[in-house]
Amino acid sequence: MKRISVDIGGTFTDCFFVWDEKYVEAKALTTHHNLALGFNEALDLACKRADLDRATVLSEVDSVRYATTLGTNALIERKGPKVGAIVTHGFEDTIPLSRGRGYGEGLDYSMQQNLPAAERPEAIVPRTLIRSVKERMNSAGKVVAHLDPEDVRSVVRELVDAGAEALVVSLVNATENPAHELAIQEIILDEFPPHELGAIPVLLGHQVSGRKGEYVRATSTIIDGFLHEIMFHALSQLSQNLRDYGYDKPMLVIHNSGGMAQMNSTDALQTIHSGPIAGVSAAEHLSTETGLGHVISTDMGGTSFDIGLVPEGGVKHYDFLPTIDRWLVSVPMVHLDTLGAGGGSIASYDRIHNAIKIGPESAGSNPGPACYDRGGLRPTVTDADLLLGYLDPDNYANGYIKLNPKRSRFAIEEHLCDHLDLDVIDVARAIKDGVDEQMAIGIGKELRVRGYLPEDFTMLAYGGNGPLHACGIARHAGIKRVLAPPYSSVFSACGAGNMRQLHFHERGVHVTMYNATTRSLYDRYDEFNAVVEDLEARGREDLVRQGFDPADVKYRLELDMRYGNQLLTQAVALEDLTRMSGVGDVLAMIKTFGDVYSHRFGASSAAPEAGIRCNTIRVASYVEGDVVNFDSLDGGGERHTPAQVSERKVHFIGHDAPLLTPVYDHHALTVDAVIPGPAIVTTENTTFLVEPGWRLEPTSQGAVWFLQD
Amino acid sequence: MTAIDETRALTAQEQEWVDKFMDETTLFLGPDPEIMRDHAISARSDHEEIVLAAGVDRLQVERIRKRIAGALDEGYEMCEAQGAAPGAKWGDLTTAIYTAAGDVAYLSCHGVIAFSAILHHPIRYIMKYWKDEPTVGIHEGDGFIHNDARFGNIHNTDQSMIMPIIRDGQVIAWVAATIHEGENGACEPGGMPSGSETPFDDGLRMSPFKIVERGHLRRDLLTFLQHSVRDPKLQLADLKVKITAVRKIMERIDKVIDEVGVDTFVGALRTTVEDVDVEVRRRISELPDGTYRMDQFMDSTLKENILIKFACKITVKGDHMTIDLRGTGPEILNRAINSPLCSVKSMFMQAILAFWWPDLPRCTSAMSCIEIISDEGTWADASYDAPMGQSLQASFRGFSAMQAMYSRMSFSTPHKYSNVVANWFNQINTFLWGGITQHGDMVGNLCADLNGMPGGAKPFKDGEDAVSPLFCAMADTAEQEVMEEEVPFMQLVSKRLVRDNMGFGKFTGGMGYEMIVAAEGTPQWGFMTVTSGAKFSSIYGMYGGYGCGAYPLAMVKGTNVYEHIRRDNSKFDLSIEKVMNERPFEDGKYLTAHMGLQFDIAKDGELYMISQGAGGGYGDPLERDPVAVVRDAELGRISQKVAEDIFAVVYDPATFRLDVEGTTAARQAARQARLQRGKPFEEFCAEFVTPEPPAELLYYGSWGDVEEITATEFTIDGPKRVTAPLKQLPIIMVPDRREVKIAALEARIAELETKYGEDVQRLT
Amino acid sequence: MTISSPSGRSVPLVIDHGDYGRAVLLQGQPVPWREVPALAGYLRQVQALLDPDVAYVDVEAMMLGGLAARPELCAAMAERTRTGYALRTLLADETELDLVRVTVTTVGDVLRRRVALAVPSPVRFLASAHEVAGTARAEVSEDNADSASLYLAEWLGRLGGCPIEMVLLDARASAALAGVEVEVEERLETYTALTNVAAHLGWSIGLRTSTGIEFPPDSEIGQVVPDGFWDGEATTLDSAATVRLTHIPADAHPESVLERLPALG
Amino acid sequence: MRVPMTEYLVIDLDTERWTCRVCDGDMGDAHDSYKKGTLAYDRDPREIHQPIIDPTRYEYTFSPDPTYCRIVEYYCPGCGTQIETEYLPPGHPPTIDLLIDVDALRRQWQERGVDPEQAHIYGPGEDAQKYTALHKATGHIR
Repeated sequence: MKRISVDIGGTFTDCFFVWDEKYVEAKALTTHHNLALGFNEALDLACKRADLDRATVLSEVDSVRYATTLGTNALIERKGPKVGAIVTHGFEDTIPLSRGRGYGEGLDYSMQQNLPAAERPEAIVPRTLIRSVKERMNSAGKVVAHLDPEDVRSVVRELVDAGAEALVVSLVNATENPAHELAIQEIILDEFPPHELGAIPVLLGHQVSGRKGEYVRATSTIIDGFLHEIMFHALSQLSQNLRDYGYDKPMLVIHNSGGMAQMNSTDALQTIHSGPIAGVSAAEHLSTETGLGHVISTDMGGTSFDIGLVPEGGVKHYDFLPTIDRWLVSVPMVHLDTLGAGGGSIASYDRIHNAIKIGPESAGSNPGPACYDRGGLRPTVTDADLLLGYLDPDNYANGYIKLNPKRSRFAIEEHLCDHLDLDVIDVARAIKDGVDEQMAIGIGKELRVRGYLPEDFTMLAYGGNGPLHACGIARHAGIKRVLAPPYSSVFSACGAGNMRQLHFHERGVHVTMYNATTRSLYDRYDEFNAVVEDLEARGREDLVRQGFDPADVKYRLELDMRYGNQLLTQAVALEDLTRMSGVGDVLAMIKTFGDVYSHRFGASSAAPEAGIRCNTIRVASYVEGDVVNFDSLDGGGERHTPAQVSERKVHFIGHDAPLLTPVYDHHALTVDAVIPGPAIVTTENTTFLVEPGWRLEPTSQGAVWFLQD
Repeated sequence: MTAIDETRALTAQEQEWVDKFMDETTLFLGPDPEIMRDHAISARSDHEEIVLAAGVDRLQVERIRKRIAGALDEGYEMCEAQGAAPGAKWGDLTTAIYTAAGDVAYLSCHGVIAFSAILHHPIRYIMKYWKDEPTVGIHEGDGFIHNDARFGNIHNTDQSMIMPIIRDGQVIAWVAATIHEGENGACEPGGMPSGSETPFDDGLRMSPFKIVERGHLRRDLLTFLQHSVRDPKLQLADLKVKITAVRKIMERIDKVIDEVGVDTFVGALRTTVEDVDVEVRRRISELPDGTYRMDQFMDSTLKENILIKFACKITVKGDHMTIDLRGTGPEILNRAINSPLCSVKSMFMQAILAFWWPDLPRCTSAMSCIEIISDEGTWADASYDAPMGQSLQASFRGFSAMQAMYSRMSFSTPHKYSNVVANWFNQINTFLWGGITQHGDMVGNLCADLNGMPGGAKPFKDGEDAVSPLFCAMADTAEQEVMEEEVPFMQLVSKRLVRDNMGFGKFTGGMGYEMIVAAEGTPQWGFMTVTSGAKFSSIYGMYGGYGCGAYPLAMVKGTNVYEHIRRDNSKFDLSIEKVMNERPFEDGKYLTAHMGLQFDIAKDGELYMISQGAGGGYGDPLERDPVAVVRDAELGRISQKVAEDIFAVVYDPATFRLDVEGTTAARQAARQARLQRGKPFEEFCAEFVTPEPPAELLYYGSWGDVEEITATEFTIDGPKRVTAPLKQLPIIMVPDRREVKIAALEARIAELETKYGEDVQRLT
Repeated sequence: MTISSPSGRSVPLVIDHGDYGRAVLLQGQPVPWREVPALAGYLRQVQALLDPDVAYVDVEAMMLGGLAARPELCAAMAERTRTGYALRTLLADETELDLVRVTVTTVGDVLRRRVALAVPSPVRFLASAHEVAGTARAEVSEDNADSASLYLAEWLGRLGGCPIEMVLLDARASAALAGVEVEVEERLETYTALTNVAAHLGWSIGLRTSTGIEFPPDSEIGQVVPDGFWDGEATTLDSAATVRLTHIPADAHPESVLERLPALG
Repeated sequence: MRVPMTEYLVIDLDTERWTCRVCDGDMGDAHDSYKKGTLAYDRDPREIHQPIIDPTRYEYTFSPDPTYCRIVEYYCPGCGTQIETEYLPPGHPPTIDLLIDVDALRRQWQERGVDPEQAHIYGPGEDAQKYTALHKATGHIR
């Protein structure tokens, strides 16, 4: 297997490079004006490490995969075309008004609660670019009001005159019957040909999302339309660059659904967050390969803490209505919980309780923590870490940033010490411990609301600040094993190297599996199967278009089900069942749902007597492919303590006096080493903090265990 | 209840005899005024005294609090996800932890914070009456259920599950989950009947009682409850959800207690409560001393139009604040608009925690030190015998008084905790509905559009259009497609802002949208609306801005518009304005009414039309940026007439180009006109003020800032106006509106018969 | 970090044009620093005439020169007399920050050139702010200078995202510094907060002193072309320089300026 | 010292008078209701909240009913700025909505030691700061 996978983030472009048995990691700065430059730099570095040259590699490699967070940035910076929208009569203000939570989606909790400051985000589609047409379908897809072509023509003309550069058509109940959306598209193409209009892309709601929900579907379509151009442009730059150097296969793009596809089968919307999600995917693969069991993946960076959930046995956790930037959209996305806590989180004084509050404000990377010495005046978690002795001021972030402890001390003294009547180190300790506990609570809640217990999990810790806070978080969460995974500095890219080509198609349905009023079970099997077949056909088409043999395509059927009138719909994956042929199948589906539900909420909470419904049928169509091999994580054999490079006084939670703590460098991380805590290991990319009571055991491929004694 | 005429002091012995007799002969235990009229935190218990005297570690307390918050959120999320009640789905619920005495120490981050003002009442009741009662008692694993607002609740549709945390045989804390369940067996579906005329029409009235005994849910009581409501599935399912959620929370808290010990835990709860109390006093002392008053007038009993006052005066002196509700109209003993005082207080709390000090932790102490003066027997402080199905009518006005007055009280303060903001809209303009669905299910519920209340204008920005209910941040509104799949009616107009529907001002209040609904394909269906404000604006403006308009219910009955639309697509051009003024459906009957519509049967294709209200405007409309006015006109948000009449802005309606000079001149002229027509205040009052309300107006409340209450009593001789202190007013009931109408018609018939000399044989 | 040279000169040129522009282009009227459209028009003229490689925006003239129009801000700056308060208040003011932000962005858009932001050095800024506030200092200590650099760094950080090419800290003597005893000699290396923030945002940063201009090690090599150059004074151009900075005096002859300009190509 | 008490009114602590923030006109004794210094006008609510549906055919039209509801408008006698509005039943005595303890107010500000007009803000959040700065720059708000 020869494979390149990259993750282009806001700051770094990470590259994970597989050349038969050789696995290489490399990083370069992201070059925003032309992503290909950073890509090439990272690749060159990888090639150099593998003793190869770029041209050879690109002409021989079997695939190039690419994940990115850039779509999110484009959205935040509002870089995109003017989008116009055509909606159903009577729904003219559905998009601008959004849903009840619209003002607060994507904001931190305190802003969500602050009604006097409530303010919706600036609209992507201004009200001046929204028009309605007189048409209406009912919930069964029956026409209530017919579409009038004249009406359509005048509306399109108005939007074009008003400056629309892309058109979104999102009509009510179009998922049930797309006839009107298609008719509008046809009218636009017929009567406003490209030579007249220029190439105005037209996006239809029912093609972007198959779920019910006129607002979320319209928003999804709008974001897709808005990002279309910029994503297409960025991707084209990359693929052109690949072609220039001899790579003639299609470039693969990672999707936030946890799969990937060729560029021409990719909606812009599907690429959002694909970087971090590739990390969760890597965690999943690592767990399956090495038998880790239940895994919770954590990525602690400067401003946020991403939690991904990878339970044993392939149970998937998706968000079906995720929030992107400030918008609620309808696209199945691998679940990722993001807490606003990182190295840059600001610690402030809580006057009411005479205590310390950490976050949600962040110093971000600009100005950054006080110790970055860029004018940041407020104390952050990184400042506390520095003062406690965990960080080496001269060797932080591979020496890119020199830290200035004087600034940290000043910021903490100025903002916290007097109020709390504590000295700087006590405050720093409280900050470090506080943020660890906050994240542990986040992990615990994340797991428990899904029916899991933290103590059954292995925590994966990556991201710039992950290995530093790992022991503290684990201790508070009750987790006993922490793994800094293999290739952790490019972990998302590594995940991208494992993904399968996969497409989701889904349709909102009204299937009453069990009707509590009439006490009857669902029996319209043909109707159900027809929907499944249609969804499978669409997935097959996607994959065949990308050159796969239909015979290699596999399908997984998933249903979103619920009891009675619950808000919650639980996604249930049916492992072997793909069709319904009798009452036995219906009962099997009900049982699978019941098992999943009872696991999550406890057996006594299931309420089948209130009726059982299925709201969405979803089919994942995929093909299997080669994967990266992870070495076993069992160290085995005799371990010994390596030689330290220095020592210094370090403050730990639960120890009043500083401990003289050995400091190691990356040479110490050999597979036969064991480093007892307290200890600090500083490598090029991160700092491992081994707290007292823990030990560190490196294994192969750069993975490192934190184990509780 | 019992009372003794104390003419002579009893001896201790006599008192004991009397007490014993009374105790043995109590018919039943009603709400305890001592508990119900007190919203202050309890005094420290001995245990708390000892723990706090030993000192607390602030940082440890903070850690405990974080973990409690995590546990409560976990429980909250479970209720939201699993709850079957529609209220649960938009977050109309809460989970909370209480001190042993029942003070809320911490409420879940999300959900309805008003609950923090009232949930201590039922716990105090349980502690006072059931703890030592041999037939009841409090044991580990017990759970109490409660919904009756007269024992402390926002309204009867909310149901709580309350469980004790016990260590060494002592109750050391409580955990509860409360959900807005909706259906509760009241005379109309949905739990908030506007048609209730006696307390018995209000549905289930559960005083706190034990339904979970040592871990087991009692089937006998559960069955009784299920039989008492329309939706037994809901009653069962959500009871299970609440029990599961509370137990989950308790598991987490048990762990905390095991780690830190009972004393530290108890100390942490009490510290939290006291910290907030201290902070609230400090914040009050930042406000300028003085008195502030805001009177509101409601125009409806939800059956007929009247005018009833909600009086509110706030006095600030140092760190002390007093809220005085005297002057408020009397309770109307056969209408649903009355509210118990605790429910009004809960909306005070909502204003305090959501609009005054959104950063303040949610606990009982947030309002504890504020003194509230009110006489029992008003519609905002209703007595035991008053129906309260639509208590929100009074309590939401309590909210508005507090919200608007704080923006005024805090205007000058240099340190602000929230933005100055004009009135939020305060009515739940939505459709309640019920009947048989296309799937054959019997349902009753409402459109989540009530969550689209428009926001008030800020001093620097227009208010947000239809944004959030005043009672709950982040409450969701539904997707129509999802609704239509479940229920047999369509929103033919779902969300379209109504032109000119805003609080005008320098910055305008948020706008509201119209909704047009019609049933389709159902054997039986009906709609209800439950709001006031069709004749008198519900909310007012701030500093020269205007309030909202008045909102009618419009209907087209007797025709199936679906048939018209299917035949002719051009008929699918619906707005309240067009439909009512142009009357495009020839065979239809066009009606308007106030928005207190009791359950009304809707045939297929009959139109029901309402509009959301608007947020209050801020500042003089003549100061509004003319560019903004023209932009609003171009977007169709305002008409040209409003642009000219209200804002004095001149523009070319074809090009929407602002006429700068014309506008300057128009504004100059408008100011001159004001100086011309305005009268010096004393002179104005001499002309405007009358000694009593207009004769025809059914008015209830003080007329001006006086102690006496004016009311209209319906006597055997017809309506009679009375003015007296509240205690001396007669019982106020209003006659059945149909009888009133029949009487009027009969009188008219008699008049005509006389006029035309017709000789009518009554007996044939 | 290399400064781009859109004019095509081999070494990019930064021109402090305020005095000359006022005399030659504005008929003696002051440069309209606080009126964005007018300023953009003026800078366009400067560009047409002199074609500097970056647009020179003088923050000192813009902010301190315009404070007469902001009496309430001046009053706020004067509310406390402790050293640094005036500057801190000035730099915390949103309106002023917005003005700079809008100016830089607009200028960048209109001229399609990035901006050289001329900012008083911390000590000079500190002293000027006190002078404007009327709370003049008698002395400035090392700590005062350090704090001032922090405020300034935070302020510059908030301009992140603006099309800024370089920041020129002006540490030359000024009227505001007359009679003030300054304990420290201003050196770029002591202003780590400032150099860090510039490095983070990808800007060049230089400290202009009475003797020349200092950039951080391993970055630009700056040469100040003296005023006399424009009147024909012989000047040696430093071939090692990677950026040149010059001030054109008000009394320079336009003909002579145009004649001398190509010599800097 | 002048304390902004509403959008349009300050209390001048030196003179103890209500003063218009727009024209600096005198509005009466700060110990009393500011309304006494205003011009007032009884406005038919239908002129402000204009009917959306035909008032000749329907009783409920989106306009308040003038027999239930009047809008009292209060103007500054100096500049004609509408400083308050009040929704009242016809004939109901205007509310005394604001009575300030002037001495306490003075003490409060003396303790704060800052100029109330300088210190005044509309809210704590970024939104308030951002928009206020923007509007102040154009002179749209005070």
